Amino acid sequence: MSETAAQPTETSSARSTSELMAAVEALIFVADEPITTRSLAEILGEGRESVQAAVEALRDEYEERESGLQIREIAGGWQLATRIELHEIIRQFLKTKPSAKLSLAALETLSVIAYKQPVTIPEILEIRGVQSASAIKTLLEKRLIVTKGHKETVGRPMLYGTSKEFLIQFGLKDLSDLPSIEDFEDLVS
Amino acid sequence: MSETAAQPTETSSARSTSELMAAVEALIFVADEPITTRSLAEILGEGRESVQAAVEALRDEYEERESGLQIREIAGGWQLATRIELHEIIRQFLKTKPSAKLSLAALETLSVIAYKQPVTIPEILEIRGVQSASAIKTLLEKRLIVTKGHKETVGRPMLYGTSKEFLIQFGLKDLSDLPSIEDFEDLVS
Amino acid sequence: MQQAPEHYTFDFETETAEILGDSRDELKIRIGEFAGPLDLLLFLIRQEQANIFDIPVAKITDEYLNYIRLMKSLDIAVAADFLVMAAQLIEIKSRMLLPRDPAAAEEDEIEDPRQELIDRLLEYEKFKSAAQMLYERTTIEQAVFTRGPIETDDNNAEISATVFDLITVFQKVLARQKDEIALEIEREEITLADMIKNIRCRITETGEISMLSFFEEMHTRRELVTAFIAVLEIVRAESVKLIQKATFGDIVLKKV
Repeated sequence: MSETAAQPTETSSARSTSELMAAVEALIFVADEPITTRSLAEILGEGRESVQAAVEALRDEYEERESGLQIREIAGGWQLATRIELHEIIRQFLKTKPSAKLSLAALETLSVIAYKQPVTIPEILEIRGVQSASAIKTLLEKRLIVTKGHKETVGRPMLYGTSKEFLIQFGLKDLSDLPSIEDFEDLVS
Repeated sequence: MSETAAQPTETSSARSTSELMAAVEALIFVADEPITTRSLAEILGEGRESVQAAVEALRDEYEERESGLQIREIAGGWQLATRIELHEIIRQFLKTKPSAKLSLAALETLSVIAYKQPVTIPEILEIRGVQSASAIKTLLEKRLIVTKGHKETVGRPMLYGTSKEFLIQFGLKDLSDLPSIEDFEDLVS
Repeated sequence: MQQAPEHYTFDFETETAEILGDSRDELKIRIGEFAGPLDLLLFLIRQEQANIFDIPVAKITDEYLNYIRLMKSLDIAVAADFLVMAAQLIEIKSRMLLPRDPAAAEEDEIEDPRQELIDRLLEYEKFKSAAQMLYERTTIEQAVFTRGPIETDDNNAEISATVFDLITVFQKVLARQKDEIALEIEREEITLADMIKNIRCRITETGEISMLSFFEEMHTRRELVTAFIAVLEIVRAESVKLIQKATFGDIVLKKV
């Protein structure tokens, strides 16, 4: 996978692959949210392909040396984060508890929104069989969902969809990273 | 490259040197200030010597692979930071960092402008009850608002409205996409 | 995702229903906190170990109604949606009791009165499984940490705003503006009549009032003006006098 990076590739600029990897590593570290290949390429004035190759090589390098950190792809960007296996020691150090879990109602509402977006409140009601107003309020406050304009039907109801924060909090590269809803059918019957 | 890590050293505990290095790396990464060898040893339940050796091995490893980051000793503790040579790239990134992040004052002012546009500074003052000059400056700098000519009243005050950038950052097709207070009536009650 | 059979236990004594997944994490649900009527129905169907495609409507309806009665007896507010479902269940139950129309029997397929409900349950259950998947994902994500703050981060607490923040903040600004207007009205409520009454009481109590300290008690210009007019009014209409003992000295309001 990282062969592309190991070979001196078609870098338009003067940077060597290892220089590019170092620059990319520093930028991913400094950025306070996942940073896209595109942004990296723009800042560095490099081609997107070579940046992509550098990030992937970097990711593999972290993996190979069994670092306590990982470079991962999330919400359409790259992020430096701790390895999952180390969570106990880190939590002990930070003295943090896992943050409050979403209620069952909020999770259900979120799953309907994630799979049916953009979707209106009446449409969510139809699937869940119950009013979801307070769940929606919670999800909006937690920035997991956002409004997506109005639906051009009677009453112009508000449309809802998931946010970038949703991708981050649920560890998704993008929406296509979600398992297909039809996959859950097998579980049902 | 990582021969230092490969040799099994005098670890008192069950962790191998590479495991210790990974744990130390993750802890330095999440800590919000330089973390001392002593703290690291305490958290990990390891001897201070082996922790010191692990941190130093880690530091050398970062150095050898010419990482964009460095483990450095500062204020009696260890810290992960970007390498000095990369400061220009990082400065450039921080300058161009696009962001919809706003202080509460700026957000309040923006909300008044979004919903009351085109609007003058005295009118914003009247609604918010506080001076908004610095908030308006910030919003102009972030290109979230633009001037919309003068109001034809005494003093011909400047009119402000939201920009195209505002629509992009808030994910709106056009201004009619902005939710109205009625849109959230069900949620708020 | 591993499909673990969920074990439902429903203990009326402790008033809790628990769904125990195969994982260490468990979702505890207090009574009345089923995510909705469909969730409750699925729970009852599973409890009966009934086939979702062949729901024993009579039995399930009875249990459903029992559950709602229980909630009510425990003073738990029963959401309207639960009652709507109760009505639908009763309707399906009665339709199933109706003798078949012999004319309709000739047709290939007689519509099962339960079909619509079955479809809804199946559709709902997919999203319920998806919710479970999301729950597992977020649990995993909580084991991953990002870096601590570094120098280049902005120190001021800025929030990454959404449209929802925009409207919520706007609403707060409007509410604050309303509060301020209300406050102004409140200040005006110290009327001239009240002020005169106030002065009269004080004279009766103490015999005299120092004008200087009385005016100093006033918080706003409006109050001050009202107080001044009240004094003039009281002097004009009643048997009180304004006495100034020294030039530029304090003036005292005194009963004659």
